[in-house]
Amino acid sequence: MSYFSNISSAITTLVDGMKVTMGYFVRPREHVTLQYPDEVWPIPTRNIGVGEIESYNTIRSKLVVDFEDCIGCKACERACPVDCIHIETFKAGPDEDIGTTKNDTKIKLRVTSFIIDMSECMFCDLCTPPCPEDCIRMTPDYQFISNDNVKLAVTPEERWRDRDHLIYEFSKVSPIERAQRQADAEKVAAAKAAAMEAKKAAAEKAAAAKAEQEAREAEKARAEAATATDSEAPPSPFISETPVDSAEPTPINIPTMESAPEPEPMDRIEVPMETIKTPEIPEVKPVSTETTAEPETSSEPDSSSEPENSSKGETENG
Amino acid sequence: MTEQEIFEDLSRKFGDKIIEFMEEGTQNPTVVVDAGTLAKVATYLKDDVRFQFNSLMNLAGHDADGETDLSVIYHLYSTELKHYITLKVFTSRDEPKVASVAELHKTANWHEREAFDLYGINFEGHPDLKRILMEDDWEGYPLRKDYVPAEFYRGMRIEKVK
Amino acid sequence: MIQLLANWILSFDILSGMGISVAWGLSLFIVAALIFVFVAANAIVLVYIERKVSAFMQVRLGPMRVGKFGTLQTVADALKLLQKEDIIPRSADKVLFIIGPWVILVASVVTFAAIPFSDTLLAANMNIGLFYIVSISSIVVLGIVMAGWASNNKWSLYGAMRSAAQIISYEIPVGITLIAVVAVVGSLNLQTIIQEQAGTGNLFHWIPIPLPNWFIFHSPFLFVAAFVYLIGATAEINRTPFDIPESESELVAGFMTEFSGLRWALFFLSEYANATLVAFLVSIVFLGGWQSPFADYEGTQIGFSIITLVAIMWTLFVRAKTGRLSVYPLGLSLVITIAAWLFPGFAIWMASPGIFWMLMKAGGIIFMLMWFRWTFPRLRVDQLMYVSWKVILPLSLINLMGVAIWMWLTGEIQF
Amino acid sequence: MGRLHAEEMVLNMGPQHPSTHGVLRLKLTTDGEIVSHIEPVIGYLHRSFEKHAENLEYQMITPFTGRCDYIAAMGSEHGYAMAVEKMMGIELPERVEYLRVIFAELQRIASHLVAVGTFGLDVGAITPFIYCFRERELILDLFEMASGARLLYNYIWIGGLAHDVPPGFVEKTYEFLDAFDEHVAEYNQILTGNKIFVERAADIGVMTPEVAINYGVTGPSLRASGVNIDIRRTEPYSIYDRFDFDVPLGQGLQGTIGDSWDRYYVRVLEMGESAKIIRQALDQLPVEGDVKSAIPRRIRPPKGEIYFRSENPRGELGYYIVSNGKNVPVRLKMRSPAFSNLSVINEIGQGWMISDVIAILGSLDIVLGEIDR
Repeated sequence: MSYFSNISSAITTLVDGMKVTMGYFVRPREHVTLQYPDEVWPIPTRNIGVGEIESYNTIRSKLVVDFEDCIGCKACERACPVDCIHIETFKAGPDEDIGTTKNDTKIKLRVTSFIIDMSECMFCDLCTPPCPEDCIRMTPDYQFISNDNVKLAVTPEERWRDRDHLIYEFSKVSPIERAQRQADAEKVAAAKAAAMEAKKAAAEKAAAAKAEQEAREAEKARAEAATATDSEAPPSPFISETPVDSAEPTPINIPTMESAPEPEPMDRIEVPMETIKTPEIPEVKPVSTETTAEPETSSEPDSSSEPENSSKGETENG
Repeated sequence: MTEQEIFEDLSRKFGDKIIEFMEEGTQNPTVVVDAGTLAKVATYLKDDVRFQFNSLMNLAGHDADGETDLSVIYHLYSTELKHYITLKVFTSRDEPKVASVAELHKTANWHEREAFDLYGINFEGHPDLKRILMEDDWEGYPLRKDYVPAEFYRGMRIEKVK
Repeated sequence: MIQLLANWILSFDILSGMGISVAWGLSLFIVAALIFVFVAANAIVLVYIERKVSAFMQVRLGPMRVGKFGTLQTVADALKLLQKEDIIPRSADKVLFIIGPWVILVASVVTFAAIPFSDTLLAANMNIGLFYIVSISSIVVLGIVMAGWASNNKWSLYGAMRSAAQIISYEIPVGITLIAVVAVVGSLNLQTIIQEQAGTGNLFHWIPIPLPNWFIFHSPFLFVAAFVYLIGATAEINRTPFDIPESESELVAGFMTEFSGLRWALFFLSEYANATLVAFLVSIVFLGGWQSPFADYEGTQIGFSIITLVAIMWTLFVRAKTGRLSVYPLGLSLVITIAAWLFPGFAIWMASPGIFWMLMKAGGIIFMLMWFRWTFPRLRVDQLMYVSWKVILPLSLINLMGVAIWMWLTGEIQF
Repeated sequence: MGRLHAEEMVLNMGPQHPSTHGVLRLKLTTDGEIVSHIEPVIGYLHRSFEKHAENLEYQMITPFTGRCDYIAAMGSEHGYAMAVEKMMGIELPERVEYLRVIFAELQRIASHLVAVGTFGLDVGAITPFIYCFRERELILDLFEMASGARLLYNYIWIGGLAHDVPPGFVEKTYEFLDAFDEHVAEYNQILTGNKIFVERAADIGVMTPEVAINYGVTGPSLRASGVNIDIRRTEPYSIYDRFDFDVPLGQGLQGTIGDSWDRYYVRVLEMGESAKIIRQALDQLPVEGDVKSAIPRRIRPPKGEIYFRSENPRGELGYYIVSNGKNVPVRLKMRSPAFSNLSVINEIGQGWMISDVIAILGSLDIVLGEIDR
């Protein structure tokens, strides 16, 4: 008997199912397909209560910075869980006026490089709330389409070629000025080191190391006081490269900067690798705030990283 | 049954193999058990009609600082009596050995493999103790605090952990 | 048709010198080429239709990019497939791997030789047409087993084995169901079977509803037999819900797993050729083939009026209830009805037999197959066997006996 | 003549296979169509979440939790946030609690829709899958409206929410719920009652309550075996004690209690219960309240440890967190439900056919992201 009830239930339930599909078949098209380039998804509006910026009420997509308002506090860099923001700042000279933000905050640091690597960004939106100037934000631009003929990575040297168009440099500082500031910072650092050496030689004591340590710490504290605009900010690991204004401040060579060519627009600026490379970090901070701008991940594969890469390639092949 | 009562009962039964009762600094009151006795304790807790801890919710390896002993934490739950107990065992870093409860709680099979995989803790009596998440020929135990990843794995460069 | 073509070729002065055998061979070749072109074009059209049907059933749009409404999509796909690299796995059995798809394709294309598209349009008017089709189409399983075995892939082997078991199991009920029809006609000639179904008669002989004299309305047994045949044939051509040999979610792609490019396209071609064959066979055997459903032009007018009335009522009813029914089918039937009333010539054309009706009926059956495919889950292999041996086979045997008794009751045969 | 001997064949299902729901590999030992042993091989999607978590500050871990169970990111975030909040003793504003429950339950519906749809897909029914995804898109629209993201939200933060919901959210949710019930009836019509589907799912892979508990199976798969354990009910966290909802249990309507069909149907019923909870939460949702007011400035849980479990769509999602008082956890273990749920596959899948193993796997509703972490 269950044999026949099975057959009858099979027929009825199957017909039931066929009714549903036929219902959809003859229904006026309430389709769900989106003809993407012709139609686009209506971007939902949402007000998250940050500032008056109209474009903010959007979905979370491409991360941009209003660079004019950036004070170089690196709060976003520290907040980023995947380290996709790389900022390089130099302390402005005493008579240098970089300008003010829209909130009338005086900018004290010259941001020579502000790189957002959208190929690493995971769109978590954790970097935007800490920004004291509301200048880093996520825009609704979700189409990361490059019109350039993007080459695919075929060799280790070209490993990062294919995502070049996803690395955005926001700083409009010209490479010449950047190199200049780098050189100045190095000069200061060298002078400092020389002073240290001299000091050390003068001291000629076993406690020399201790003294150096103390000096370093003192510098760091001072630098921190100067750089830290956010009271919450832990000391930045970039202190060592910041020109420390101790007894003899080295003014930035402004004339050189003026004679520099017009800064390029917001495209990638071809910068020699040496300038982007971060000096060694003096001490290890809580790991999350570690922001080593890894040359091979964050920047173009140029001459300086080539030997390393090629050797790597050999190792891989071998 | 409260955790305190369970601890007292266990102490009566197993004597000094039950090392201590931790209530401070944890949201789940924990009984620290000797590593060798753990399987017996777990069996007792499961079979005794007053406890009936038939469900092992979680099994986690733990390395506090990279120097002191490794530990394994067992979160037990009774689906019948709806009460909890947390067991903890310590085992030496150089030769981590804990008795397996994989036969008792089948779910522990994979969890112990995971703890072995990530902490290198040997679960004695485990039917099939091998790596589960990492590759079979991976070197080192990644979740140990003193773990330093190798430079290469089969010719592939290992990205440094941030 | 080959004879006609040969005579036609010889009727030209220039060609008349070639002799009857050469003309015969030439026309044979032309007909074969025509059938192959039909099969290939048919596959391309059907794939497009299937994609659209499935899309509409799944609240999607389907292909929309290539050509207007994506009409050229399948052409583009076919071109892409032809260009693809021809991969033969290193450890495959090369000979069988190459032969397999062709065996399947040939077996499914050759059957079309016996299909009468209209009263004149058929390649070979065989007196054993039905038998020929059934026997040739079962060669397909040989190709499938070849392909599955040659791939040297466990999934392919599973697919081939399942397919062999399935096709052989379903041959039996399908054959017996067809015998029931043959018992009514007394001939295996497909043209004879179709001609038997001309005219109008009562539903099931006694119920006074005027319907065409098709075998599906011949008796309750043949009515059931039509569905039994449809189910069995669905299984025989490996379509959902009986697509276990290539069941995508289980066996990756079954016996087709290792095939790519042109060889894979051959499988695809033969799959749709088989579906079309089944549709033709159902319409020939049960739905009167190229016969028109309407007896004369008045019949056309009245028939379409009734259909339109029903469509209007149904559409109004459903729209009132849910507000979700397209009005396009209603509009189409309305237009045809008005045309049938206004232009008697149109009505007469509708009432006359021809290839149009054959294709319409086959199209309806193919739509049915698509409808099945996009609604049902897949059976398990043992359940498939259960359906075959325990449900379909007894049913087809009962049908065979029932038809015999029915014919005795209605006086079609006397002892 | 050598003797013709038969032997068992080892079949590698995966890591690339249409029905393993990701990069799972099953080593099937088969005797013809019958599977005599199943050995799951996992780890292909291992992204060292736990190692990452030991190096990230607490608030930075939230987006990673969502990436573990990417089908139900809100659930993972909710569980993690609650665990840290419990460690820190944070009291949440009412509005936050209600919104969290709404989002968690919406996520449960979305996740079950995927489960139901893909289960249909596994047994060969393609169309219901598309219908389910159509529904899910509507839920994702709601999520996008609130958080700005469709899949990985980072919306439930420790101590609150990333943003308040935009105006119109409540109305849109009601709209969705009204349409939803009708669509569930449609799924039942096309799939649940379908004879072929019932034949494929009922009586297949029966999991007894003892086996389920012993293997640590949780969530709908456990409840399908008739064990009435739903952490929302047995141990109400957040504000689940304020809502009136049923815990659907497997009843063996088409076969045995604890078969694949039950596991499927419990999910279908649970969607309705979740809709019920959302309705109640929306009715009671406080209008006023700052969703960010309780977010701590520094997230440094006191020294100690916690095991906190919550009811994810797939089952019991536990977080074992050890803190030493700093802003980075010492240890964070995610007890992912699908990890334990998958481990039972050999026990219940042995002796069935290959097709059934796929059905059983589909009925367990695994997400490889959280199995491998």
